[in-house]
Amino acid sequence: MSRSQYVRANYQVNATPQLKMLSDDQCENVLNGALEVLERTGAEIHSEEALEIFRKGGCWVDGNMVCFPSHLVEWAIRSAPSRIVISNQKGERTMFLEGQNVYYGPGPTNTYTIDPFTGERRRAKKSDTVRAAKVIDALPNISFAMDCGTVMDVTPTLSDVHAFQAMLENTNKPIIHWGFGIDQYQDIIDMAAAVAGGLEALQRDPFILLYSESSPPLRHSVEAIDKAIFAAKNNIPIVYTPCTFSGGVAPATMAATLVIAVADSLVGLVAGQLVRKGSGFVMGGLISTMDMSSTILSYGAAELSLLSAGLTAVARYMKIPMFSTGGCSDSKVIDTQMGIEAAFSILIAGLSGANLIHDCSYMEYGATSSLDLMTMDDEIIGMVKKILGGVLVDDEHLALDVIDKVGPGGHYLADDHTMDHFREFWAPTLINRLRFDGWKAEGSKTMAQRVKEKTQDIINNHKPEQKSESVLKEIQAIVDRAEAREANKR
Amino acid sequence: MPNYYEEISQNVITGQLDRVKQLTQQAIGAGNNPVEIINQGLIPGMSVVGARFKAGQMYVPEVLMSARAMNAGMDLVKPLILTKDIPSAGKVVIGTVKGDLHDIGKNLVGMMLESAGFTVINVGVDAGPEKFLQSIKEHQPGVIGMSALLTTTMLAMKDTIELLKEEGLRDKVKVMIGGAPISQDFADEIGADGFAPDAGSAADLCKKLLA
Amino acid sequence: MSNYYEEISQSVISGQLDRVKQLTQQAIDAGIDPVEIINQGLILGMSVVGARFKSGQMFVPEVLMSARSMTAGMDMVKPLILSEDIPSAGKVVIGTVKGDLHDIGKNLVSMMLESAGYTTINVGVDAGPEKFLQAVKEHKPNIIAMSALLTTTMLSMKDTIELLKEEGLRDKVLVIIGGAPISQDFADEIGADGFAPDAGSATDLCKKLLA
Amino acid sequence: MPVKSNYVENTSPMFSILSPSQCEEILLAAQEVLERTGVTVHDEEARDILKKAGCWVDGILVRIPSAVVDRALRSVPKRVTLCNNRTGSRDVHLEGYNAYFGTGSDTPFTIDPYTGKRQRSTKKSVSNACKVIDALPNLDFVMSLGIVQDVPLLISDRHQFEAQVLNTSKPIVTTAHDIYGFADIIEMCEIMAGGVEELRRNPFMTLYAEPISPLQHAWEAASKLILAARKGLPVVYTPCVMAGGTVPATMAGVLTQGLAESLSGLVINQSTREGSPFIMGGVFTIMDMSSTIFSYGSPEFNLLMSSLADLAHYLKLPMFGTAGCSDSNLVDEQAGIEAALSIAMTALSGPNLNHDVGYIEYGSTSSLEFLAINNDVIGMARRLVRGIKVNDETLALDIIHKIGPGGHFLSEDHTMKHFKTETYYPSLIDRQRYESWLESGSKTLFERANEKVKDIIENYEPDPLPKDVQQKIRAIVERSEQKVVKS
Repeated sequence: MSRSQYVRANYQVNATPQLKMLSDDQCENVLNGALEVLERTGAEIHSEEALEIFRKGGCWVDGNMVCFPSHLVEWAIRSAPSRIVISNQKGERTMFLEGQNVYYGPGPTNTYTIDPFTGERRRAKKSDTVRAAKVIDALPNISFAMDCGTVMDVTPTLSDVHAFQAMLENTNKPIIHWGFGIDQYQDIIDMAAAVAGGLEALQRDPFILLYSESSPPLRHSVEAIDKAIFAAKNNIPIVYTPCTFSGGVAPATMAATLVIAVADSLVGLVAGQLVRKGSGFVMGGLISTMDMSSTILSYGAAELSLLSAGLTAVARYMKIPMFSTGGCSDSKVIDTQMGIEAAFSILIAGLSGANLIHDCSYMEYGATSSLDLMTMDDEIIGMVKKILGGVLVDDEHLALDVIDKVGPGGHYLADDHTMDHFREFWAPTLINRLRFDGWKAEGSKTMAQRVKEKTQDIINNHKPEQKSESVLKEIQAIVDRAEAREANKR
Repeated sequence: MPNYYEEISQNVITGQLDRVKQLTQQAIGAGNNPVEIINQGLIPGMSVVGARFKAGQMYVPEVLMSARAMNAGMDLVKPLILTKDIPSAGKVVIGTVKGDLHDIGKNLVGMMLESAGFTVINVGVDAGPEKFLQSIKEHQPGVIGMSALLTTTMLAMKDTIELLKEEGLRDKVKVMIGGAPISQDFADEIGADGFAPDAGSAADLCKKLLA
Repeated sequence: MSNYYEEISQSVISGQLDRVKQLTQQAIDAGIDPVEIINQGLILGMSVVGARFKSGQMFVPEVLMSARSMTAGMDMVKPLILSEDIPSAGKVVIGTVKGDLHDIGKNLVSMMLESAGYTTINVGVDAGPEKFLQAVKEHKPNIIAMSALLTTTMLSMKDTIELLKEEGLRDKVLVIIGGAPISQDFADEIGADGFAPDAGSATDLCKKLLA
Repeated sequence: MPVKSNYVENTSPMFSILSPSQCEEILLAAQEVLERTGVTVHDEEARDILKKAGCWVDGILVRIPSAVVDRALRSVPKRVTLCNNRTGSRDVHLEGYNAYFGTGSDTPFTIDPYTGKRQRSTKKSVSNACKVIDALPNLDFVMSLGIVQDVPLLISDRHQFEAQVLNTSKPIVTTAHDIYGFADIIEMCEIMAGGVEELRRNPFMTLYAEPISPLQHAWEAASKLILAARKGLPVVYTPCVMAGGTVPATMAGVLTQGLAESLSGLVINQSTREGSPFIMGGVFTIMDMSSTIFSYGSPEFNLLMSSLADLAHYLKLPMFGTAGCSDSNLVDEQAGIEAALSIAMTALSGPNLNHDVGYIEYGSTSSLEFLAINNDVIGMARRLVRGIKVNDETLALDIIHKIGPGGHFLSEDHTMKHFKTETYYPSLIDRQRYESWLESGSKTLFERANEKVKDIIENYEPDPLPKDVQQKIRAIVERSEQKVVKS
């Protein structure tokens, strides 16, 4: 048969669906806006060390105010790597933060968590992070770990360190982790190095990304900017993520919200690149709208998806890996709203091609984490991955001979071609396609009930691969060291 | 002596037509009783398939592959035995009712019934009451199965039942119905013996009706 | 004589700053009692706004537009009356605690309080216990309100309360707290007088505490 | 303000599944199917028309030369407008990437909003559904959302249509049992429009017909295509195909055969009367190989429907799409997930007339709560598709400079001016703070939707149809009833 496109000229294939929120010209325009803001308006920097670095790098520093010449920012964009490869804790290179590769995971530092067994909304304990890490480890579409809630039953200033320990002990997936300050960051890097087999091994095949959040608009606390500097010094990649919401800390227009988010990210980028040219930087952006009725920062709004996809377009334009948001909700219970908001944001974030998509566990506008939601998101991500796979068009898949063989009025069920290809259909595990009677016979369960059963089953039965006793001891020693230090401070 | 039954059964389950044919031939050649080849090899394999499908462990195309493999084995064995000795779970006439050209649901039921060991007579689409009547007279089935996809054509089911009554055949045959607009209360309304919401449960229903 | 109060009140509700200024000027020129202009015009309009915001009929930027209009009117009227006659629902010192640069939640509360007729003294971000203490001594507020967005900085709220106790001022002033990680049980734990989950309810909380 | 040159702007997100080359290849493949394999046509008149048009007819099998398909594609109008059925206002423009949303039609069951029970749909349930559709701002057109089953079945289509026009003024996509039902419904429409020509000029109704896969046109379907063409009224022709069952299991094979079915319908329609308005349809999905259902929620369904939209744009045909539906047996998280995915994908791809909003249980049951919920999802998707405006006003560099580091934008005029249009405010989706949500009764989205639906049913009054028109429509329904009684 000579119909094949392989002998045809000028044949262009969409290997995957194409989504582009902004044109290249629009991306350039937004970037130029951010450069103008940095050069003219500047940013407020609260760290002496950072001020000194910026001054030496050629910025105009006036008290806390720093204005950034555009050429310097552009230099920093060029000097940052366009790709960062993250390994799992066994040193296998699993996440390629480059191009449009997409990886999903949960989110950090919620005030509350929903107990997956009692349904109670309460403060998180260290045991909750243990549970979270197990669920993360078991779910196939969750690619990296975050802590899923601030641990409150340990020394308050070490909840970051304890959460990290809990994750190391219960999952081997890569971890994106936050810390209160530089001391804790040192603890975290030391623990990670213990797992990796030394700092250099960790630097070559990092399985952690450090996480730092500035306070938009254009304000960078000591903690935020010092973390960016610290990460660069230690040659560990960092996610620098301003939390920008339109109407509140940015103008109400989407384009201006992007300008603020890009400008604030670039401040972190410049700091890191001035410390170590080429240090790994992932542009962040929790970016959404402020609900003008309740004043929450919405995690379910269409604007979260819109802005995140827009920001991702700009990051791609700059060729900087992107940390985006999806799988989250404003709903306070697992209900239809949660399904809608999670699915909507997972789909658009996936189509946008952001490299890391976090917050697949956030409910109640981020105040509360839910492992059930993460389990549900895992299923949604499966569906979305199928969509991201697009439609294959070639002779085998066009199947003209099969169509001719079956002809009008036949069926394809028992055909070899069907047998060869029907497994390309996505196979649901929590989505239910039973007929009404069958579904009734199985107890008329809602998806939330099926999700709950699965989450509980994972927590009760999943056994993550354990690290060696010696590594676990080393980790414990670092936690003990941190405890002693904090006790001294008090 | 190799355990042909076990192997035949396994290959029916995995739907390997050529292998089933080969093994059945070998079993015949080795002098195994043809009825036993069916009862201990082909059919047990297929009943595993049925159970797995029900449990969601196998999918329709796989079931049909298994059925194809089983039938290929049957075709080799059948000529060797008397017709009355060929095991059958029962005889079912199926068809899509008058005015309706929808085929797939009915065909799927047909294939599922065959896989479960029933002998199926398929009267096709657009089948009026007379066609069903004629088929009953000719084949003396235990069950007739009628399918309809349209709300307008589902009324034709009642006509068939009425005709069977007129002809005094209603108590000689069980009537089951199915299709998208059909429900249990409609089945009750027109006096059918059963309603099957899908192809898998149609086989169960037949078994129950003929028990 | 036109009904200035009604019109001023309406223009406050719709957030028309220029119109409020114009009407207030006309009312002053017409010899209307300035205190009445405030009580029956400006504040009345603003209380409608507060109610509508609460029921979801008005949005934050609209509330702030109204507040701006009201303040513009107030600025014109205030010079004409003795400061003790200026109606105030109460005085509130407000700030984000030490180590925390998050501004917006606190500012929003402050604006909402002002819209509701409170006098607010904003001590800004990164405010340690001493800063609150000094503001309490200087302004003698009815309430101090502390905000924190980080789980680490929220601990500093307790320090402020402790300092007030040491200075013997704890029973002279009410303490309310709020911010993303704050909850009622945390408020109870550190001995605050109240917790407000959002800007709208902060106003209600102040009213309740001062009632 | 600087003047820009060579500036390319995405005024909405750019989205496609298939490249133009892939669209062309699928079109060519579909033409090959029609030319080689052909379709069966179970209507003699249609076969005569096709023969005259240059097709090869052999018994009921008709093979269609590519040139005949090309001719039909050239003669069919690229745009169809649908109007308000009371005012004639031209509201729905089926052209380009405009995406409108509406309900689906004949579900055997519906969930009663008062008892929560799944029951057979009735004239009352259809009337209530139409009221709810009429009241929801993001729904643009109506399908009945239920088969009327408490009247004589043979003429239930007339009752169904009556229930619709009495309760909504939005454009209607109507089903009918056969051309006799169609003729009665068209007569009702002509009365409402005030004449045959008026209805043709400002149509507020389109007929619905579907072939039977694979590659068969039943008498009902073919005769409807012919009748619509003769009447000059738009017709939706929509193959419902399931991968692995009635079409090959591969997505490209589904698109090829499904398109071939649509194009053969187009040829029947255009060969009857060139230039007749025709809306290409298609519910393309998989057969779930475990339960054998026709899936309304699978990711393949979304992929296929968006691909079909790409094909429709490539062919410049108005398209009838599908979204806002679910395989779930109740309105739960799964229903939300499936509706969100299909509505977002549909809004991004831009098929024009998108039906089946409100379907649960793989299209067997309708839920008014789900409909009200999807009203919000459509709002979200529409916001997304409006994209991000980038210009000096929206970049707002001066405002950013004015506020500077650490400030906020809440009380800026710029915020006041833009926040409502830049942001979509949903009606049922909840964004209250936790404490306020607790205070207001800790309700789930479904519970809020149920309250809203009941409120609409009890308190909403659709624009009334003039009394005399009502009576004339009633008379047609009664006339058909008498005919049935006689036969």
